[in-house]
Amino acid sequence: MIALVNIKNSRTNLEHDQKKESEIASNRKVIHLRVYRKNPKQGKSSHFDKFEVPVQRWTTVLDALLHAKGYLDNSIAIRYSCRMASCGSCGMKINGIPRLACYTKVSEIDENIITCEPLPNFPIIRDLVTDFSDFFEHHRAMEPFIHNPNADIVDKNSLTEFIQSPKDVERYLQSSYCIKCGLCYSACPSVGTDTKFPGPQALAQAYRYFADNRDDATQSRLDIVDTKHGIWRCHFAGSCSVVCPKGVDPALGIQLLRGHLVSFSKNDKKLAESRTRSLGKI
Amino acid sequence: MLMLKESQIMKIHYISGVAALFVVAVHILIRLPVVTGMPFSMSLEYENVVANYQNIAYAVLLESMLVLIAIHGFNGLRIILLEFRQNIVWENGVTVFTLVAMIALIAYGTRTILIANGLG
Amino acid sequence: MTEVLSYDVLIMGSGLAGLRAAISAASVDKNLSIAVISKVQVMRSHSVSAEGGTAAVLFEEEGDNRESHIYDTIRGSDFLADQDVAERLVSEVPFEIYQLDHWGMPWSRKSDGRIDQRKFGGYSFPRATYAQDKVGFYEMQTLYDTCLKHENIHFLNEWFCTSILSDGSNFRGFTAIEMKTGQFIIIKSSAGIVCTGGAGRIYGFSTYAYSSTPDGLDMAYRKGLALKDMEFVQFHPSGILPSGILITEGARGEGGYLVNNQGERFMKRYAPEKLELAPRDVVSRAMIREIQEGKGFTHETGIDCLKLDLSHLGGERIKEKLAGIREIGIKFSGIDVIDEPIEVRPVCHYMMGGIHTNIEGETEMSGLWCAGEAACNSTHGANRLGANSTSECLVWGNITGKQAAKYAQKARDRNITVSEQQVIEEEKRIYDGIFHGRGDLNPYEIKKRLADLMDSKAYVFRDGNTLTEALREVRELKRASWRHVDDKANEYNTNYINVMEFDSIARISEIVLVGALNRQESRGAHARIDYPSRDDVNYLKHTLAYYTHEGPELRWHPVKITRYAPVERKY
Amino acid sequence: MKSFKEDKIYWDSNRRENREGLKAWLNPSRYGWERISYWLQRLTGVFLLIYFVGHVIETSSLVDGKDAWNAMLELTQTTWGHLFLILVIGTSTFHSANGIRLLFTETGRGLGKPGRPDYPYSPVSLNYRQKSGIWIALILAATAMLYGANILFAGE
Ligand SMILES: Cc1cc2nc3c(=O)[nH]c(=O)nc-3n(C[C@H](O)[C@H](O)[C@H](O)COP(=O)(O)OP(=O)(O)OC[C@H]3O[C@@H](n4cnc5c(N)ncnc54)[C@H](O)[C@@H]3O)c2cc1C
Ligand code: HEM
Ligand code: SF4
Ligand code: F3S
Ligand code: FES
Repeated sequence: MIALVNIKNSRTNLEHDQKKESEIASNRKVIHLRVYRKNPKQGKSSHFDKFEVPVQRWTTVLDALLHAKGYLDNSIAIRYSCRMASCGSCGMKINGIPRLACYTKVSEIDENIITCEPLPNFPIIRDLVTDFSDFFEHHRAMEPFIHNPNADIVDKNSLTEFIQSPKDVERYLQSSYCIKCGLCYSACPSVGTDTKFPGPQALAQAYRYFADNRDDATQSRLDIVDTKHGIWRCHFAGSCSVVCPKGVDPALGIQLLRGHLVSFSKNDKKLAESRTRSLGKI
Repeated sequence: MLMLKESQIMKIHYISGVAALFVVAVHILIRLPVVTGMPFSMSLEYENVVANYQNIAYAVLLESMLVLIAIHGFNGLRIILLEFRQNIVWENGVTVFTLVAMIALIAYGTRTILIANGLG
Repeated sequence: MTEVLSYDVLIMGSGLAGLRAAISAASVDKNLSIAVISKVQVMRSHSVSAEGGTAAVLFEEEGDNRESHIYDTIRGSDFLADQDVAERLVSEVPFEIYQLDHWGMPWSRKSDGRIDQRKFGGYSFPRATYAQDKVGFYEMQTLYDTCLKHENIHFLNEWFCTSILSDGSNFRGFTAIEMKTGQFIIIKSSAGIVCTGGAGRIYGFSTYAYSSTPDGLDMAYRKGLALKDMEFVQFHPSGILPSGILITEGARGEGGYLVNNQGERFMKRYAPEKLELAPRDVVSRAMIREIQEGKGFTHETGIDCLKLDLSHLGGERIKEKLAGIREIGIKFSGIDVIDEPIEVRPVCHYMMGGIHTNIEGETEMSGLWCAGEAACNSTHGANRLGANSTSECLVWGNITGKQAAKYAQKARDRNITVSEQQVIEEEKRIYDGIFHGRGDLNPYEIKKRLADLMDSKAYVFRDGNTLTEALREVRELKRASWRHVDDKANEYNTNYINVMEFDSIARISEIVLVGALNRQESRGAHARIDYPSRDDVNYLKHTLAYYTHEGPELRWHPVKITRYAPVERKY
Repeated sequence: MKSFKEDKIYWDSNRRENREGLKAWLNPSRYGWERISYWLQRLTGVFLLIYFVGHVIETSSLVDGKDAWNAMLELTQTTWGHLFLILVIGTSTFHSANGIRLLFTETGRGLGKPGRPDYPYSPVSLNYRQKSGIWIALILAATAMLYGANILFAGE
C-alpha cells in the first residue's frame, strides 16, 4: 500500500536546506546571557558568567541557557523539563522579574543583555537552582485534597459521580491552573520576610478547595489560614498575580477567601449531589 | 496571650481605622478657619485649646480618637513586626510590646485630657 | 560508607502511573512506608503535558459500550495488542475516571453537570474524557494532592536512580544519587514499581519533556529484563515547529482540519470515513506522503510541514475547550489558532514498547512491577490510540500499587540484604566509568547527533538500508570517546545526570533500530518501505530484547488473541 | 531513615536564606500600581503612627501651663514644622482613602469573579477599579496637601 517514495522524508533535500539556512542566518542575532553562578557549599561568593548565544525569532531564554550549557559551559546548574510552560521547573529571575525561562522569548525582552538569577525567596542550591521544600510544605499544610466522607470509592461495582455544573467548575477552575512554579512566591513582599506565611500559591490552593463544591471541610479550611502568619499577612500587593504565568490570579482567591473569614461574603456553596451510574457488562 | 483569632483582630483593625477617620475629620474640621471663624494659628492659642478640652463632647471625641488610633496604629505596627522575624520569643515580644506601648500611650493622652479639664 | 535507606514499597517515577501506584499502595495498608523517587520534583513529570483526554466508556445508556472500546483498541494496535490486556484496561478505566472525580479532578462538564467526553482518533464513540486541554496536568495535580493526604507516602524529589538491585531473582531496591548533595545512596525494599515513563527524548523532534529519557528502561535492560516491542514508536500528526510541542488530537476531535498547500483536506483520500480522526499512524503516514508529493508547506526553518486549521471552530469554542493550544500557538509558534492555521508535522510522541510485563504489570523479576509508559504490558500493540495512555497509567498504576503493597506486607519482617558486590560494581560504573571517564567529544554534541540520526532515519517511514546505516552510526557514537563530565562539583550536577541519560539514550536507540530492522513488515506505527504490508504469518508476535555485551539479543513472544481475529484496518 | 515528620517542620526552622527581606518591602518598582499602593500604605501607616505618638506627647505640654504650650508652639510653628504638617495631611489622606479601598478589596469586594482566564492573561483582581482607587487616593492626598498649605502658610 505504501508508495515507494524517497526515504529522505524528514528534511527534504539538502540544497533547499542550505538556501534556507543562509536566509535564516541573516536574521539571526547574538545576545549576551549573564548567568548567576554560586555554589553555597563551596564558598559564599557569587559571580555572573557571560555567554554569547545565537538566537532566532522563537528562541526562548531556556533555549539560550541550554545552548550555553551544552556548548559553552557544561557546569551551569539549571532545572527544566517540559519546555512548554506546564511543569513549572524553570522559574528564575530574568532581567529583574520572576519568569519562566521556557515561556520568555528572547525577542520579548528589549535589552540585548539577558540576566538570569535564581528565584528570590527560595534558598539557592546551586546557580539557578533553588530549594522548593518550604514551598511544597506550605502547599501541603493547606490540606489540598477533597475532604468528603465519600472521597474514596469503595465499591467498584457501584460507581458514583458528583454532579457539578460548568458554573460550579468555573468557581475553582482558575485556581487549579497553578503549576507550582513559585514565581508568585518569589514576587510577594510578605514572603520576602515572613517564613511562616504560606504565600500566594498555597493560599490560592486553599481557596481552590474551599470553592469546590465536592469539599465539605469549609470551616476547617478557614481555620487553617486564620492564624498569625496566615492569610492576613497578605496586603494585596498584587505582585503574585502580575507574575503568574498561568493566569491563576492568586490575589483574587486570597481576597475572596478573606471575605468569608470576616463573614462579609455569603457562603452559598451547596455540597454536590452524587449520583450512581449504571454500568453494563462487557 | 490575647486569645483573639487573627480575623477578629483584623476586623478591629478595619473598624478602628474607619471610626478614626470620622473622629479625626471632626478634630481637623474644628481647627479649620471656615468652621471656627478664626485663623488657624489663633485656634492654637492656649486659651482656645484649653476651652476646647473643657467642652465635654470634645473631650470625649479626643479620648475616642486617642483609643481608636492607638489600637489601629499599634496593631499595624504589630503586623509589620510579626512579618519581620519569626520565632516564638520575637512574636510574643512583639505582642507584649505593642500592647504595652498602646496602653501607655492611651494612658498618657488620657492624663492630658483629664488634667486639661481641671485647668482653670 | 554509603548511606542506606529502607522502605516497604519503592516507586521510581512520579508521573501519572507512579502517583496512582503510590495512592493505591498507601490505601492498602497505612503502616507501609512508601517512597516515590523521582529525578524531577513531584509536579514536574512529563505527564503534566498530556493534553487531550483519557478514554473510558461512561455513557452506556447513550450508546457506547465496552466491547467497542476493546475492539477499537485492538484494531488501533494493528492486532498486536494482547486482547485480554485491552479488555482489562477497558473494564477498569471507568472506575478511575470516577475516582479522580471524587478526588477533585476538574473534569469538563456537560450542562447537566455530568462528566463530558470528546471525540478522539480511532474511536467509534466520543469517549475521551477531558478537562479542557490539560488532562494530564489536572490528573497529576489531583493525584499529587491526594498523595498529600497519605502520611505514609514519602517523596524523594530529585533523586536520580541509577540501577536496580536484586539478589538474582528477587528485587532488592534501587541505587540513587540525591541530586542536591550528590550523595550516592542505596534504597532497600522488597517491592518496587518502575514508572519512569516514555523514552521519547531519543528523538530530537519530540513532544516529550526533556526529562523523558530512557533511564528506567535502561536500568531494567542492564539488569537482564526484557524490553518488548521497542521498534514501535508513535509519531503524532501535529507537533508545532520548530519546538515539537504538541497540538492535541483533541483539536481535531473538536473539528480541526488538516490541509495541504492546495487547501485540500487530504485525509479524505487516505481515510475516507474517519478523516482526521483516523489513528495516529495512519494520519502521520498520510502527512508524510503529502509532503513527499510536494503538497507540503515549508516552515521558515526550512522544515516541511502541513497546516492544521481550527479557525472555523470560532473563538469562543477554542477559548473554552482548547485554551492551552491557543496559548501554545501564540507563544511558541507566533500563531493564534483562532485566526490562522498552524504549521504542524508528525512528531515523536509515544513509545508503545517498554519493559516486558504480564497483565498484572509484573516483570520477570519477582518483587518488581512496572506501570505506565515505561511498561509494555501490550495494551497498545503496534499503535496506541490517543487517550488510551493516561488510561493505562491510571489502571496499571492502581493494579501494581495494590500488588506491590500486598507483596510488601508479606515480606515486611524479612531482612533485606543487598550484596556488597552489586553496589561496588554500580559505583564503579558511574564514578569510574561516567564521572571520571575521559575523552574529547562533547557529550551534548553526541546527544544531538544521536537525536538527528533517529529523527531522519527511524522516522515515520523506515527502510532496511537506512536503518542499517543508522545502526552503524549509533554504535559508532556509542563507542566514541565522550568527554564525560566537565563539571566536578557534587551539588546538583546536571552535567553528570545528563551524561548518564545520554548513555542510556544511546543504548535504547540501538534497541529501537535493531528491532525495526528485524521486523520485516509494516504494522501499526512501524512502516517499512521495503516491506510495505503486514505479515501475520511471520510477525504477529512481540519482539523481546535482552541485554548482551555485544548488543541486544532478540527473541519472540506470542500475542494473546482471545476473541478478535486479525483483519485489515480501514478507516 | 529520614522520617516524614522531620520533613514537615522545614519552615518552622526559620530559614531566611535568599529571602528578599526588607528590599521587598521597600522597593515599589517592577510590579505595578498595587505594589506601589502596598508600599505607600505601609510607609504612611508607620509615618502616621510616629506622628501620632509625637502629637500626643506634644499636646501634653498643655498640662504644664501656658508657657510650656507656647514654647512648644514656638518649636513647631515654623516653616519646617508647617511642611511637616503638610506631609502629615497628605499621608493621612492617602492612607485613609486607600485604606477604605483596601477594606473593601481585602474582604473580597469589587474584585470581580474567578472565571476562565484567556490568554494573554490579565488578572481580574488587578482591574481598573483598583487602579483608579489608588489614583483617586493619590489625587485626594495632593489636593489635601495644597489646601493645607494654603491654610498654614496663609496664616503667616
Ligand atoms: C505532549 C503529550 C501529550 C499527551 N497527551 C496524551 C493524551 O491526551 N491522552 C493520553 O492518554 N496520553 C497522552 N500522552 C501520553 C501520556 O502523557 C504519557 O504516556 C504518560 O503521561 C506517561 O506517564 P508515566 O507516569 O508513565 O511517566 P512520566 O510522566 O513520563 O513520568 C516518568 C517519571 O519517571 C521519573 N524518572 C525517569 N527516570 C528516572 C530516574 N533515572 N530516576 C528517578 N526517576 C526517574 C521521572 O522523573 C518522572 O517522574 C501525551 C504525551 C505527550 C508527550
Ligand atoms: C483614618 C482612617 C484610617 C483608615 C481607614 C486606615 C486603614 C488602614 C488599612 C486598611 C490598613 C491596611 C491593613 C492591611 O493591609 O492589612 C492600615 C494599615 C495601617 N495603618 Fe491605618 N488607617 C487609618 C488611619 C491610620 C492612622 C491615623 C494611623 C496612625 C496612627 C494608621 C496606622 C496604620 C499602620 C501602622 C498600618 C500598618 C501598615 C501595614 O499593615 O502595611 N492608620 N490602615
Ligand atoms: S499561582 Fe501562578 S505563579 Fe504562583 S506557583 Fe501557581 S502558577 Fe506559579
Ligand atoms: S503578592 Fe503577596 S501580599 Fe498578597 S496579593 Fe499577592 S500574596
Ligand atoms: S520547563 Fe516546564 S515550565 Fe519551563
